[in-house]
Amino acid sequence: MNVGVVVFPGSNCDRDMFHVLSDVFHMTPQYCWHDKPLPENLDAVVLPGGFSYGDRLRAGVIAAHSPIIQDVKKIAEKGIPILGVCNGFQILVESGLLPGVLLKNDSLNFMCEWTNLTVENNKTPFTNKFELNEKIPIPIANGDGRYFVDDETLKQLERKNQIVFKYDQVVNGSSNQIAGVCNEDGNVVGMMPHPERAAEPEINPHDNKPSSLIFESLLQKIGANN
Amino acid sequence: MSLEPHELEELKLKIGRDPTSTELQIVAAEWSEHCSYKSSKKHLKILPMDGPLVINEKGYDSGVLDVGDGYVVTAHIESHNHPSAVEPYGGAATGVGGVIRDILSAGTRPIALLDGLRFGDIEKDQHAKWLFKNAVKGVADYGNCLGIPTIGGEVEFDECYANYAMVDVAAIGFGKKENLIKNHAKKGDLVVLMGGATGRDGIGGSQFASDSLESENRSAVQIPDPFIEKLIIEAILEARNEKLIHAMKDLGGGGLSCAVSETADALDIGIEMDVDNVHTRESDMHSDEIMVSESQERMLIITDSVKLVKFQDICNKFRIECSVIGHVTFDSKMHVKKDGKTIANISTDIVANATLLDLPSKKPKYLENIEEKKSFPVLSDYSEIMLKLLASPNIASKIWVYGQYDHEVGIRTVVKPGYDASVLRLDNGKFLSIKIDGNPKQCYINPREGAIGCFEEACRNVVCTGAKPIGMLDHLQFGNPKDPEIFWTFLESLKGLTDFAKDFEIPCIGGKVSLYNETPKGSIKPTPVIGVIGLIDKKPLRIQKINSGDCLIMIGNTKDELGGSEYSEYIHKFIGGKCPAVDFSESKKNMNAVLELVENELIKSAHDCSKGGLAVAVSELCMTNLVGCTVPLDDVPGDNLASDEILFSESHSRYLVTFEKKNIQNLEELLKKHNVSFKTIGEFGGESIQFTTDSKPVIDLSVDKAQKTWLNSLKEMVMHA
Amino acid sequence: MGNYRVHVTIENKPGISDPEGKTILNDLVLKGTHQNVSKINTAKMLKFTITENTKESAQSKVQEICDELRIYNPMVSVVTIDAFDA
Amino acid sequence: MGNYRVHVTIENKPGISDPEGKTILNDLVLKGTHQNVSKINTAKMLKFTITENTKESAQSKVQEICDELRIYNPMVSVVTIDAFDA
Ligand SMILES: Nc1ncnc2c1ncn2[C@@H]1O[C@H](COP(=O)(O)OP(=O)(O)O)[C@@H](O)[C@H]1O
Ligand SMILES: [Mg+2]
Repeated sequence: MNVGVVVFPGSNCDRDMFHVLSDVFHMTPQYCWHDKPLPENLDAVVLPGGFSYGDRLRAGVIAAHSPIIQDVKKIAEKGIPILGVCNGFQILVESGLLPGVLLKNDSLNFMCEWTNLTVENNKTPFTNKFELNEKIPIPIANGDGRYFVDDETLKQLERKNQIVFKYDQVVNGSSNQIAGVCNEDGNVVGMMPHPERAAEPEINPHDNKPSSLIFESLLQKIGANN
Repeated sequence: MSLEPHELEELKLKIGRDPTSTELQIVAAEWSEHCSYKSSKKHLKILPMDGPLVINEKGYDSGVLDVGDGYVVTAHIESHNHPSAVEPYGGAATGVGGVIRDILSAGTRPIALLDGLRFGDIEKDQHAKWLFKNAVKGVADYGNCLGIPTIGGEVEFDECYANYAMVDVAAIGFGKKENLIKNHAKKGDLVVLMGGATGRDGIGGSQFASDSLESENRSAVQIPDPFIEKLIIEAILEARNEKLIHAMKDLGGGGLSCAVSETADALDIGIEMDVDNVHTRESDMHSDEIMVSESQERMLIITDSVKLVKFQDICNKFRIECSVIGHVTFDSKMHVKKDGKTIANISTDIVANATLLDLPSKKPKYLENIEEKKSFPVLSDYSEIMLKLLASPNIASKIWVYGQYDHEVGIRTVVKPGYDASVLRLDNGKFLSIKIDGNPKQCYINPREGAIGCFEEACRNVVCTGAKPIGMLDHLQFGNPKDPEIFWTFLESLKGLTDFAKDFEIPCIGGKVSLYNETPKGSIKPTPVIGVIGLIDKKPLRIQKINSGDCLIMIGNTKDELGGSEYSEYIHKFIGGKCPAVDFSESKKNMNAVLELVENELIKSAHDCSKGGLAVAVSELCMTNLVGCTVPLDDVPGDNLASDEILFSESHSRYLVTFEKKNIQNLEELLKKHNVSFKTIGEFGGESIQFTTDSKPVIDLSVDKAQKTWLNSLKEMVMHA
Repeated sequence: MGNYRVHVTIENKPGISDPEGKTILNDLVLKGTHQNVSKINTAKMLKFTITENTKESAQSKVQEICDELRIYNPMVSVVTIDAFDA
Repeated sequence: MGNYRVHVTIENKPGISDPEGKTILNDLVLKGTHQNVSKINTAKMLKFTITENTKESAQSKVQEICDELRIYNPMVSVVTIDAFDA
């Protein structure tokens, strides 16, 4: 199960993601440096969190112009599962792979805290093992995590079932408390919270099983594909 | 930047001629207090620096501890007080950057940060608020961007820091022992400067840190660039893995002058360099400026010409500039050229070893009667005072601060900020527990006992997680050492720390001295900040939620020690009274007892009693678990104390442990075996925090109300004028 | 060919909230004694130095860069571009 | 009394580095096809709407607010203040 972990200058959750993919869920991750072409044989791609290019200009915008994103776009069209977490989500949004934009949190501050998500769509490659409306205790850590779309796009997202996760409470001012969305085909998913920080009991003070399901969903999906 | 007249004479005598202007600049930077420790070095030698786990190598800027299975932990602490006082955002951020590069220099990956922040009275002083807010943002922006979790720290406000800022940062590193940089060099090796371009920012910074702060008009500010620091970290670690680095040092205070001379001195080599090879930001920089610029995010690397090629490839990959600025010689000289012409050529041991001073000291007058006790009016109800304390800036929850710090990145943080010490998991299955503590109010009243108290408090916090203290970092921050009274307080603190370290066999693995911390109103209070690192071989205490019916035991005696307490100072505006003193044997017994309780999995949580005393410590348990508790004051171990003393005295060596009732017998047996003073003082339940005497409440507060006040107070203070 | 300075000002589209401007206004300015300020909006500015034939071409070149590289996000922001002689 | 718009532009003092501008230039603009850009500096802007008697008093009032509330730190930044009729 080959999973590409895309690394940009300034990515900083790449090693965490790698650890969880390989040591906890026994996949075969490989780092993909931003200025090299994406390897051919990937079953899935993860864009981890961090501060690509120091979040300069706007979080994710400089990374979105990397050559590797062109490759990501190509395999996205083929239906290969792609997950962007935190800065990875911001990059997906800035590159047009996902709708919407991530703005500065309402608090104007970086926020690092645990929160609860509700699963709104259990048809994606990262949520197929969830029940609808299942809860996930999970941490967020971002300064620009306020997901914003205009009303019309919001209606569309709802109609096309593109809202994947919502916060249980008002956390940062996101439109409709959206925490994660997918593309129309459902194979590209972006989320602000960090599942890789919640998948092991040792570091999860609440319950690590729900976050684990995100990775187990992927295993199930790839297993079914192969 | 300049030498004092007698230092200039001494320099002339040592080199037998007049120094060149470049030599003058280099020596002035290196002989500054900040770089040379000239006032403190003689005395620092008393601290015990060795221990079974300590690894000593030449040229390390951080302490190294062997944590077994081929792994090491590194640690260091620094402050950035002067820069933060004029530019809190950049000063705090570059403070984080500097200490991280010390960790990196040893060849270890930085895995955690802790920050200690101190400012004036934010309730009254708008400027203090501005400093605080921006310093927090500086730490957050820098650490978060690097992906190094800030897992703990402390925040304190005291009028002695009016118009000033104390920003201490401790950093922890982790790596394989075999990857430690061995710091060696042979003749012909190349000297490489990598990282950001050298600019005019921060010129004279170390001198600046050694002067008292007279005016805002010092242009020593440094602009933080965490993005380039992140690239440097990854590039260096990659180069380390490829074994491309012979020796390495970060550029800090004194810039190239200090890095080059200290490296050469430590490795017993000479270095010849050309300033024209340094990559600069502005084309018109004078060679002296290049030598003393304190531009951030730079590292000095020694390698050889074969490895250089690979090293440059790595720098290219990360788009970091690097330039070969010189090479290693064997004449033990620091030889600086420009356009092929010598502009400085001077023995490194002269540069790197300023003449150490033995400054006079004298017990300060203010201490004569300061510990005289003052009794405060006895009240029948302390609820209002209690609420006021919970809302006070020093006691209110610091969640507004650590909530802005990514404390989870790296996925090592097992115990997160908000409790006592934070705990990290290591790759060998062990755990590391870390806390920093300071207490200037107590150190002011009794510099010796106060410093010991900080040390013991940090130990206590670490012990509460189940960790055994294995190393200490000290950061000694005082005013002008040339004032004998101030210097006396420095020596007393140092002696106290030494006694405790020796008695408890906790080696000092690193530290820093910061002097000349003077505000427009005079010297700061003595502010030693102590970091303690603890190791857990098996399992850390997994903090469990306290429920109704669970019980509370207090270990340790409460004493008549209100001096320097928040109750005295915040409520009664009284500075003085008896300062809490650590009884070494009681302290040791209590630590061992708590460690065994954790190991035997008999308890749900352990919490130390510190700021605000028993009353605040019990409230914290109630507020974080949203459950009430009733504590009869008559049950609290200690003799013959007034209610306010039992409630608010900040006596050391005290722990609150919570547990399920069914464990009570095992617990009591174990505690008796350890021969500690303890008592079951309460049972959890209900919705209010209650303290009683003769069954009558002296405090009765709704948990809900207390919690809201405690959680939101600091944020309210910062956000609203 | 000459050097031109081109200023790019990026600000929120009307209708998109600006919490930062609001906070500066409410928590800082209005808390003080300055009641006559009725609004604060924040914007970000990039100052380009560019070599072009004319001021007009400098301006249109920078506009092109802004659109192509998404210097601003058209979903939420608008840009104003002003060129000056260097 | 009238309404005035007052623009406050905050930027780093000359000689002080601007890491953000540098990254935008090197990692975004110069990586594309736009080699004729030689420099990018970033600045922050606050746009005030204020009621005052004259444009001049609007301008000096805003300057006063900026200094008093430490909207910028004179150690690192310079401000330019421009007033316009609303
Ligand atoms: N500046 C800070 N940065 C990060 N964490 C902090 C900071 N200040 C306080 N904390 C965290 O808040 C909690 C309480 O801190 P403190 O009141 O200093 O504890 P204690 O009284 O046990 O020393 C700790 O977990 C501490 O690490
Ligand atoms: Mg504590």
